[in-house]
Amino acid sequence: MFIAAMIGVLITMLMALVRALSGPTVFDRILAVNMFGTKTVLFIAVLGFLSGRPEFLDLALVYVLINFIGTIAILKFVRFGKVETA
Amino acid sequence: MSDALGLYNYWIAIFLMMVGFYNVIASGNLVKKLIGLSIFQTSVFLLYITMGKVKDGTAPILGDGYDTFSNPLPHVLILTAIVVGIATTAVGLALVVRIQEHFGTIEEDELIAQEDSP
Amino acid sequence: MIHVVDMTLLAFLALVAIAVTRMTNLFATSVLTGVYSLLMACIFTVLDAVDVAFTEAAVGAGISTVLFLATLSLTTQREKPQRSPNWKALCVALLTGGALVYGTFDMPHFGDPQAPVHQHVGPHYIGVSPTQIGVPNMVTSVLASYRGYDTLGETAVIFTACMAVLLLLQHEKRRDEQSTVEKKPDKEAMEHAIILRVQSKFFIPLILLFGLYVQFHGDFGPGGGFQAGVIFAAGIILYSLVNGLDKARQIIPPNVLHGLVAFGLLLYAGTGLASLFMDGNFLQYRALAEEATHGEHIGILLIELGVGITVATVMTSMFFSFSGRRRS
Amino acid sequence: MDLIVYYASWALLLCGAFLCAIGGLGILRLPDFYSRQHAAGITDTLGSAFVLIGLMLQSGFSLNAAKLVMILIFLILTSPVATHAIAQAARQSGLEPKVVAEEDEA
Repeated sequence: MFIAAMIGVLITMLMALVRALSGPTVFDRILAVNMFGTKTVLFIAVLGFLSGRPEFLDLALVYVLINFIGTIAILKFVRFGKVETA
Repeated sequence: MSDALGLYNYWIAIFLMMVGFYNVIASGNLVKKLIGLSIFQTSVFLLYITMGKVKDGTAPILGDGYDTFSNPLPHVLILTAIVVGIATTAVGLALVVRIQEHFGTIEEDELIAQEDSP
Repeated sequence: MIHVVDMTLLAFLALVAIAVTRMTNLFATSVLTGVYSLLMACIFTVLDAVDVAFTEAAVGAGISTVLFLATLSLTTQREKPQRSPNWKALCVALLTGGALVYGTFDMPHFGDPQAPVHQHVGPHYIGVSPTQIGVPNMVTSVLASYRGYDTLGETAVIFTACMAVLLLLQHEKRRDEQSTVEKKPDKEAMEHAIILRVQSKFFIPLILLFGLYVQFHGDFGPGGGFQAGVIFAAGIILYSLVNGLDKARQIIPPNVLHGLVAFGLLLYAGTGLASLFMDGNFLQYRALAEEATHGEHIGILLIELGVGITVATVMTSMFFSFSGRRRS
Repeated sequence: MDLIVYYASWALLLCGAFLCAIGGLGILRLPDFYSRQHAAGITDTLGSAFVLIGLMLQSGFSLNAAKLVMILIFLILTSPVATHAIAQAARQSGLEPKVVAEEDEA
């Protein structure tokens, strides 16, 4: 069962990754990166149960925090750094 | 599975190392060089952590019912190396900012051209 | 199963690395390095290195991305396109890589418990740490106690790097001087993003609280001074992203910040000296209390606190000095 | 009772994984940025919540479950705000949604 969830998460990660790599606009990339970040949170949570030691969920919390801060930083830069959006 | 591909992790580490290395020597942009350098750095981290893994082991934190642990020593080395790595990268980035302010460019060839023709 | 997950993630990692190399848009490249770090952190978790994954996620995806972006906003966003791949460099990289791959054929296989790495100090630490130090997290006990000298050195390196960044970016050309000329009130603050501002009011205290948890729970689970420091710094960075740099500088004046950078390192070294005066060796914490493990506990707590303070303030002041600089 | 909880967590995990995969497909296949946001929304809130609640049922009443609740709260606090901020930034930078079919039919 955890294996099924893990496969789902990995496939989603791959698809988000492809979108992040291919663009085409900057915002697509940011959206995909943000989504990728949430999927890593799920990945860590499921991995803990899959490997039989689910004590390390603190890690997933850090991922949520950092992912959010990263996205906000990128957006701030887009707004004030005069990024070419294409 | 693990026997046939027992060296896979090392190969990926080497591949990443070479990608970083290529970026450092081939790219003319100083920021790109630093990105290459940080890829190189993380590949070394990956190599160390891979070596520390023990089959059927678990994270080196005591708990009920766990008696095989991965080697904590590489973890300690890499843990501090990551933080030191970002600190040194920041120094590099600060230098890049100053170079931009002084020369108006961070492309290597343009910098060399400026140096040659005063 | 874990092997398959490991391999999939490594393949993703290689994909991202190639994409980073091929892109000339430096902004997109910096964004992708964030993904790269998250992936790397996932792999570290798969390989049982939870503490390392903690640090890599916080440092790589958080602080590192922010610093790269800050640099880009001060320099340029596009790399000069190259006509073709640099064949000479490619050849050198391929040759070196080939030699290294040839070298791996003699390496012990992945996860081999008989590998030379697992024969000497590692098992010793695993064996004696629970009774000698009495801290469940072996990474903490090795980091803070057995290899306390190393960690002191690393903290000193971070301190030095912070000094270098401050020296390079602090003087002249600061934004303060410019802002007196063209005073746009809080142009940097995200005034219009109301949802974000309200949410960050809830969220930043949670981040700081979580930072404290990571700091003091580091003996028992993944965490410790390095990770907590970075999380704390991330909270402060979020505040200054949302409310503007000037407001953040009002809350933590640079003088206090720079003082704390030194204080953390001094706390670490001071703990070492204290154990020296209490009939122990330098950084031999067991001298700090009657009972050996109790002394170790006090020592580890103090030096982790020192590390945490230094790392948090170093990261914050680095961020302040990067984003406080005006674009030339 | 245990059996019900077991099957419920089964179902939730599978649903969550399925929703995540759907969202992933959406972000890959949908035509423009604004429509892709819908796909991202599914995975970030509903998909994640299903997977996390499924894991909560698995771990029972314990510290792990509490941590999972925290993760869920954090995700619900951050992810919609981040998506909203991205959309806002895109709108303000002048990115236009792709509108094709309407004009043909009208």
